[in-house]
Amino acid sequence: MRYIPNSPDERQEMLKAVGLGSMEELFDSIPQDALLRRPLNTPAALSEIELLARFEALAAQNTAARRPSFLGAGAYSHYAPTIIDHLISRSEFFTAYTPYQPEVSQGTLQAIFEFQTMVCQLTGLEVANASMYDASTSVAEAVLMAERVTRRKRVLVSGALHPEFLHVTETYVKNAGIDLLRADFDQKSGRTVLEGSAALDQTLAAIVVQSPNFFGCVEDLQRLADAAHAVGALLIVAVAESMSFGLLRSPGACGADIVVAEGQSFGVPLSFGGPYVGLFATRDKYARQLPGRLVGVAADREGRRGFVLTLATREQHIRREKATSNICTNEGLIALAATIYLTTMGRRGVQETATHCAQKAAYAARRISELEGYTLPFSAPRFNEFVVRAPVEANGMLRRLAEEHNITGGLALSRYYPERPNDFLVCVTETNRRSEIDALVAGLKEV
Amino acid sequence: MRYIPNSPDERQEMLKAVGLGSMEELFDSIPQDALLRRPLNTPAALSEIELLARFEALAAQNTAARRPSFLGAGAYSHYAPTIIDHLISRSEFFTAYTPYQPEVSQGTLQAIFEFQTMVCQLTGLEVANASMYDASTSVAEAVLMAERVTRRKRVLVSGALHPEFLHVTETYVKNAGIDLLRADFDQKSGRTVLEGSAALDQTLAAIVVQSPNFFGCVEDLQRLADAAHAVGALLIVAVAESMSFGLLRSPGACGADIVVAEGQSFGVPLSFGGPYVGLFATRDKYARQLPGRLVGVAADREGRRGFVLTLATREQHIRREKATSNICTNEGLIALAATIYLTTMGRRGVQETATHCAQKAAYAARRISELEGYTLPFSAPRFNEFVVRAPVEANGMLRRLAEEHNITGGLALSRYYPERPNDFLVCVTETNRRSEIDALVAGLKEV
Amino acid sequence: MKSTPKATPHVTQNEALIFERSHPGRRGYMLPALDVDETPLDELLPAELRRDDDLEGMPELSEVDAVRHFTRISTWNYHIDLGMYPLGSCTMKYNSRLNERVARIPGFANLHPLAPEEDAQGALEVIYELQQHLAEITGLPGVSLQPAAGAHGEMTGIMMIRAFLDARDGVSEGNRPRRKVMLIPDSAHGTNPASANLSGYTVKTVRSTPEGLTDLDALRELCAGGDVAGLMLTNPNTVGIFERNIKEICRIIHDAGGLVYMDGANMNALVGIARPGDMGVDVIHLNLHKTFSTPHGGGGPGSGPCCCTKELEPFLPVPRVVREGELFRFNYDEPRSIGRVKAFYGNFGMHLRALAYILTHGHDGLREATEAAVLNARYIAQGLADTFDKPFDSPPMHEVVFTDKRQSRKGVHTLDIAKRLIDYGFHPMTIYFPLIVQGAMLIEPTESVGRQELQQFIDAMKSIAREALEEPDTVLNAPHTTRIGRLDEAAAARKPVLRWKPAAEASAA
Amino acid sequence: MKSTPKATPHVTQNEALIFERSHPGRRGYMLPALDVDETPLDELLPAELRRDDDLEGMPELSEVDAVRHFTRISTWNYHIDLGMYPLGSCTMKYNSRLNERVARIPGFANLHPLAPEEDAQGALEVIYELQQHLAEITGLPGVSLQPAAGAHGEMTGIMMIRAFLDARDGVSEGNRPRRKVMLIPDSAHGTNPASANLSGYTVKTVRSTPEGLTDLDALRELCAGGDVAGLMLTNPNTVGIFERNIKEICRIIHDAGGLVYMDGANMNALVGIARPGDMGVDVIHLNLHKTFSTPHGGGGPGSGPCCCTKELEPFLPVPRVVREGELFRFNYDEPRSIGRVKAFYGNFGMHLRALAYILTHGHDGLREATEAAVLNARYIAQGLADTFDKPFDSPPMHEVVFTDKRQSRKGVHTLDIAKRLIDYGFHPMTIYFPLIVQGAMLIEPTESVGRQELQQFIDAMKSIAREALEEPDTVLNAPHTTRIGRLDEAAAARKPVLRWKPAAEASAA
Ligand SMILES: Cc1ncc(COP(=O)(O)O)c(C=O)c1O
Ligand SMILES: Cc1ncc(COP(=O)(O)O)c(C=O)c1O
Repeated sequence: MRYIPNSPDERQEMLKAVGLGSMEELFDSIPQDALLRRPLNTPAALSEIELLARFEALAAQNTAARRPSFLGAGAYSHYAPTIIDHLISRSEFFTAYTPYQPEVSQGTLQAIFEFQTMVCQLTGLEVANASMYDASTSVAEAVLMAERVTRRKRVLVSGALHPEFLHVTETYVKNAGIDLLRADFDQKSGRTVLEGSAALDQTLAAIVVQSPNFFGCVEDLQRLADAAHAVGALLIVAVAESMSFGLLRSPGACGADIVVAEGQSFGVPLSFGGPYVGLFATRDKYARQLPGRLVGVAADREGRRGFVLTLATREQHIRREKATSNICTNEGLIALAATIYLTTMGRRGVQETATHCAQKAAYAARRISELEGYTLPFSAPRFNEFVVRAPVEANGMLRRLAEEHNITGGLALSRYYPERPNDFLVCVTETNRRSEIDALVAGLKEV
Repeated sequence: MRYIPNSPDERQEMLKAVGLGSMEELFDSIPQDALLRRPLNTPAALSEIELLARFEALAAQNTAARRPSFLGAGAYSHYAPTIIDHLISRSEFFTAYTPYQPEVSQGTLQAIFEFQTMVCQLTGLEVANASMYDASTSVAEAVLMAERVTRRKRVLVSGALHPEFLHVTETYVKNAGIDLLRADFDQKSGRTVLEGSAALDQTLAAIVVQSPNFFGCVEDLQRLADAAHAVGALLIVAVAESMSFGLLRSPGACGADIVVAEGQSFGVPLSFGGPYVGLFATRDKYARQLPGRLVGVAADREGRRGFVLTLATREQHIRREKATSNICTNEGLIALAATIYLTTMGRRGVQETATHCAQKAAYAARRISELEGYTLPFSAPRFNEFVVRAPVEANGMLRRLAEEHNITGGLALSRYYPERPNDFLVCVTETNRRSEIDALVAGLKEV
Repeated sequence: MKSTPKATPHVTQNEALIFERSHPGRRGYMLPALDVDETPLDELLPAELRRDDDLEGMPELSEVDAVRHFTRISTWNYHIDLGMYPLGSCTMKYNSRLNERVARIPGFANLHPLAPEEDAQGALEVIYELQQHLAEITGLPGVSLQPAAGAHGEMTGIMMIRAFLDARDGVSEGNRPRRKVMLIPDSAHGTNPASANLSGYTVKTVRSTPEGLTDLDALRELCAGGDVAGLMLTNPNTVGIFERNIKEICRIIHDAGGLVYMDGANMNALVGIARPGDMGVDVIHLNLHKTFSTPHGGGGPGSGPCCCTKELEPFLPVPRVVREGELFRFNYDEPRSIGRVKAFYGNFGMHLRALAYILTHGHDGLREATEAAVLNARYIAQGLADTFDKPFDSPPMHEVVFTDKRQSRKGVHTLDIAKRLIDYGFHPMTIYFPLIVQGAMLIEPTESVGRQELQQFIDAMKSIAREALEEPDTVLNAPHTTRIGRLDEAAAARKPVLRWKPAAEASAA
Repeated sequence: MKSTPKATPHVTQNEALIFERSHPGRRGYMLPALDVDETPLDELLPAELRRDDDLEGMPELSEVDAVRHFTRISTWNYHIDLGMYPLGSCTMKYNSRLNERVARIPGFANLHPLAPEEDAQGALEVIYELQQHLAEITGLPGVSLQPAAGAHGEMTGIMMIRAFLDARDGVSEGNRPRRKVMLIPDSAHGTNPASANLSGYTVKTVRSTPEGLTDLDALRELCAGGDVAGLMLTNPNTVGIFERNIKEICRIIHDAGGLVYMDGANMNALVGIARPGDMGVDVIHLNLHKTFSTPHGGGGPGSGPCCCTKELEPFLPVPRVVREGELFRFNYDEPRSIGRVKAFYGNFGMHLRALAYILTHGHDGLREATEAAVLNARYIAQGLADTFDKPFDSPPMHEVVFTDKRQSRKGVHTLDIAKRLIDYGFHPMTIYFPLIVQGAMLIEPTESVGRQELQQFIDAMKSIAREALEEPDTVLNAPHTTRIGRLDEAAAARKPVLRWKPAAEASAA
């Protein structure tokens, strides 16, 4: 096998050196009746030429990857500057382990410290961790954290939270004795409504809301924060489309206590759903309740600045079952990609990109709403996603759009909301050229 | 401009710091009437998104790049292990300059030293330089070198030398007072014939022959070497398809005095003809007549081994017009790619690949020769290229093959030999699957 | 300050934070001109919903600044391509470039997770095929690729056990499990108890024998209570020894009504040799980022698939990828499933790499890699046996644990030895894990190291042992060859600085 | 041997030659199984034509070995991404990753040079468009992209001059040129005389004035002989000063019946500001690997296009890329062409990168880069003026020359200063070039360096000047921070070892 340095002969010599007569003897401690006495039934080895041909053929079947697309809903097609992939492909970064040995891991550590800082800047909060698996698991961890902070067991979740974030949270908290209560969304505005919710009382640990929410509507976070704080609960804000940080008032500035977000928007390929990266930030006073890793400043004996993993006493390898979370391996390289994205685009580029997204989405929304039979059911301000109500069943309509016009027009909401057969969610980013939007509009008119 | 670090404001401050009032003043030493007083008439700046779209669109027009192909004739489609591009893309290698400062260039220097060694091993010669532009210019430089070594002015060139190598050599020597004489090739065997050549006398500097020659025929180098040496001339052997080194007796072992070769076969992309890399080797006794750079072993004060550019007194920056060549920038990174190729494939892989090429070519030749109306005009042993004589005019036939069967079937020899309208050159490598060869055969039958 | 020959203002060795490098007005990006009719900003979004801090503090830099910054700091990392990275339990094997290339094929990289199934058949086939191979390798037919890392897989697996037991036994009041106890050996990785806790289990510790194995008597005793939901076992365990009583262990747990979870972090010692499913294990997670060489990326991404018995299969997370004739599709209709553990379908980019690993190795190569890894560990075990204290006699599998017992008499501890190893050009081994071994040095060479470098490692360790005797200060003050020396981690934790702040703010704080 | 804190057996700092790392039986490749009927070897090729040395000595290694080897040695290089690389004349500017990506698009990378023209239209358009832009930038309408580097472009240009003059004036007996003399300033790069020589010209040197400019009187005198074929001029010249008499110079040469060749290595000081064609230059080469940032690759590949006047255009190498309506094609039918200078069409991969550079910058950006480059050089010139001897008063363009005059009094020379700069994290400047300046230090920052790093460079140089006074040994023994110290180049040249040999052979030799 070409990845194994020692040749068969060398291995024989080494076997002899350790006093063994055969490879089988290496496994003498495994009871005979536990050994697999046949070759694995997996394919024979492929050469590079064959392997690439195989995967190219598989990739070619992913026809959706080659079409103009207006899919969002938690995964966004943004432009990634070329240098990101070049830099994360430096083996110094991608083949290193978690930086347990700071003297030989300063590159990773400094980059994570920069990542933590940028997450604070974007979210408007004070402290951020060194990454979570993704937004969905971050929401779940935020709920668990709210329970640790408040020692309360009831959590009110917006009905306009991404359905998959909700499902994941349900799984996580099922056995933790936490009750998830549902807050409705307003059928006109598309925003979460708390008014009259029986859940708003002193036993509430947190309110969880997404903004822009699953329907693309920007929530009134200030009002939600006030409502939460009024009963001593935390406000957890989830952000699926992190590019919105470039234009929208930060959740921290609106009073959020925990902000979680999906970092995929920042230069990370769609890659059929992962790997992405969860951003997780909170207020300083809750720092010791954070799940996951933290990098902090340290000094060596000569006073030189360096960075280390710190506050490890929260973590599983020290606190074991009492840890703030079980997370160990997180999404380091993706966090690095996001850090490079945010560096390259920078203060101006993130804002400009966000504005382009919003402008293009506004244009698309306007053009679609002018079409006979199409309406936009929700009135709240939006960033770059919006729901469209078609005159026909959306699923079949989108299929025809794909087949006849070679456009993926959006996501039929019936996937998650069977009661909304004609609605679909459209997302527009800076990568959608006007000609694509116009083609979408023309296609919608025809199908 | 996003590649320029200093912001416009910083530049203004710097201008002030150096005592200037405007950018224009930087160019005060240029006479007014020599200044360009308008913007350049080149396009406005493109963003990454736009630039990539532009080049992708251009690339899409290169339809030949997406077809199974049997083109060779100086550029070969071999498999390049993935690690090559990864390693040469390390900025440590590709953004470094010529290693003038050895203390901070040992990576480049050691790799070139390894390259020189491998070129010696492949060619069977004693010393090799640190790369030439390509094979064609290497042939020309070899002829100039033969003149320096022998102080003779007449050179006999095989008629089966790659025509473009010949044209380049003609250009180079035109003003150097060297006469190029032509040796015919045998119409039956396809090999170079010297018998009866009036040129073979004591005024001859060198014989230049290619093997496998332009028609794919393996030359009898030993005989040619004897003939050259008998009159005190050098034998210069050019190798266009370096993969043949893996199977054919080395030119050095056959008596060649200078071997030049095209290194493109060793993991270098076709890239429409360049950059490639010229290999250039000779006997120790001629080392000081070599054109180009040489890397040698050196030691520091503590006796540690290092590598340096050496024998620089041959070179233009010291010897100026008396230098062995004017070459300065060569093909360092491509030489590195070849070195990594030869390391990864290694002793066994180069031989195995060469054998696969020869076997597949033999299969293709046999299958084609069995076709009604197709013949193989040359009888000499071959490596992986061979001439086919079609029953019809080759150019039009190949065009139809491309359009109707989506195969580039080879090179019509009429491009260089108008007197051979029906002949075309077919090249087969390890990357041509049997199914492609069979499709070629089927296509030839039909068109 | 006295100028030393080693110039301290070395620019590439003192790269500042990206924020400190920022200058207003620099830019590293360009967008295409906006090609739609512009909506006035206030119409787009009311001012009170818009950011008003202008993202102050975010970097402003040119592309060149960015490239130099990250390139420079990258050179301060050790990495697999540089040399041996013998972190025990972490399985730092070669990360193939071919796999990286596969993951970047546009047809995968540009594929949206919510694309219609019929337009993403290639991706679904990748998931399906990888599931098949992992089932064959583990001997456990039910597979989900959804978990994002090992700990996530553990959580998933334990939730499945919980769901299974709840379904079988019912639940106590307040959704408490009938069987409250999850048994975990004292040698286990910290993620194990943390994951068990997430499912509402109480952790009880199983002690190890002096041989380094699970104590069967202790196990039986703990099981006698009748409230055991299961056991989380690592095998080979975290000291690198195969639990040779594995079948008996499984029997004890099963007889007590519990299920056996295996932490598959060390599966690289077994691939092609033995299968957990054949030993009685009910559910396992694999670390694709260990056994199947997907890169660690300085702390992720990982991927932690769960494999389980037929019996547990209905409890796997949804959606599951199934095959119907020639078509692949997602199946959400699994009423007993624990639900989703992650949006979409897991870290698909890692699935691609792991599948490429399996196909590149072939069945022979997979076994060959296991053999080579174990042989390498054995070679080190033997090479260092005379020099360092080896707490367990049994020959190790893929990793071997030593201690600092002999060296600590001279005041040189595991930490010092690890730091000194850096000066010899090696990444340190895992230290102080597992917790049951005092001063543990857990060494896992993997199959990706040749004999010569193994020998250099052994020689380096011996040389350090000699230094510990003859010139302990050299070891105690190591490393000497890095940009910075040992950092004061205690001080860092006492007064944590977890983010950069502008100079003014920072000094005010 | 005494063990020093800095462990000498550091494995990544002592990587052996690849041949020394080789072990029989290791392999780093796999080919697909041969899928055709095998021909017996002897039928394929008679034994006497086959290799019989089994390629002995060639490496046998695994893929991991190869990756580690080249990764390790790579870390011993300085490179642009690490920091400032102020090699004068070499124009080490940022090499955009975007351009690398463009060059790797499969439709370009997999395109065979002999593909039918109609199936390679995209590539032809790239060549055509780049020709157009280079013509506009230089003000010289005839362009060939065939030359592979600067020196190759020089040779091409001089051959064109020769062909033009031969056509105009006829040739002397034995194909000798009627006009024998090529004038070259004493400050010129060594490639200039070497290239002139290749065309059969005799080189006569034009001396420079104390101001650093071409001496017009000397020029007139040399021209008076009547045998001048032309002048090869670098402008800005190699001391970084614009030849402000350029028009007069061209007039003198033209009046004498000769042509003016411009070495365009320093064209990065003029792009968007002034055009050689507007000054009277007849033919120029450009270094795409300098002015247009195609990477140097540790010594190439480069690309050295030739641009010329309408008059000289018929003499350009064939084939030329021309446009006919919507189609691009190669034109071979240029009877007065000097012929081919390279197989195929030049270093096409570099053409792609250069075109990407031009399109990414846009016309504004091209000018901006020129301004920024000149400003940076001016900033250094000013910053170091008090510390180092500056032999010419004129404000420099894109690069500035200093000398070691002041430091050499203390025994510290240019070489020492250059080596010491390494310890400060910078690549040394170009040293001892041009030859006319004793102890020359030619500094070219390019536009790719920010103010802060420029200042650090200035500070480092000042610090070294201080060290030269106060602790000269520190400078004389520099560098102190590299793997190896200064190498004995004289000894290396006396007994050259130019290839590795197996130990047995090497010791026998
Ligand atoms: C034995 C063991 N179990 C579990 C884990 C956790 O895996 P992950 O880091 O992928 O969450 C690790 C990894 O460090 C481990 O070594
Ligand atoms: C002034 C000058 N002329 C000519 C050249 C030669 O160019 P190349 O190295 O591309 O052949 C150089 C490059 O070193 C140069 O600096």
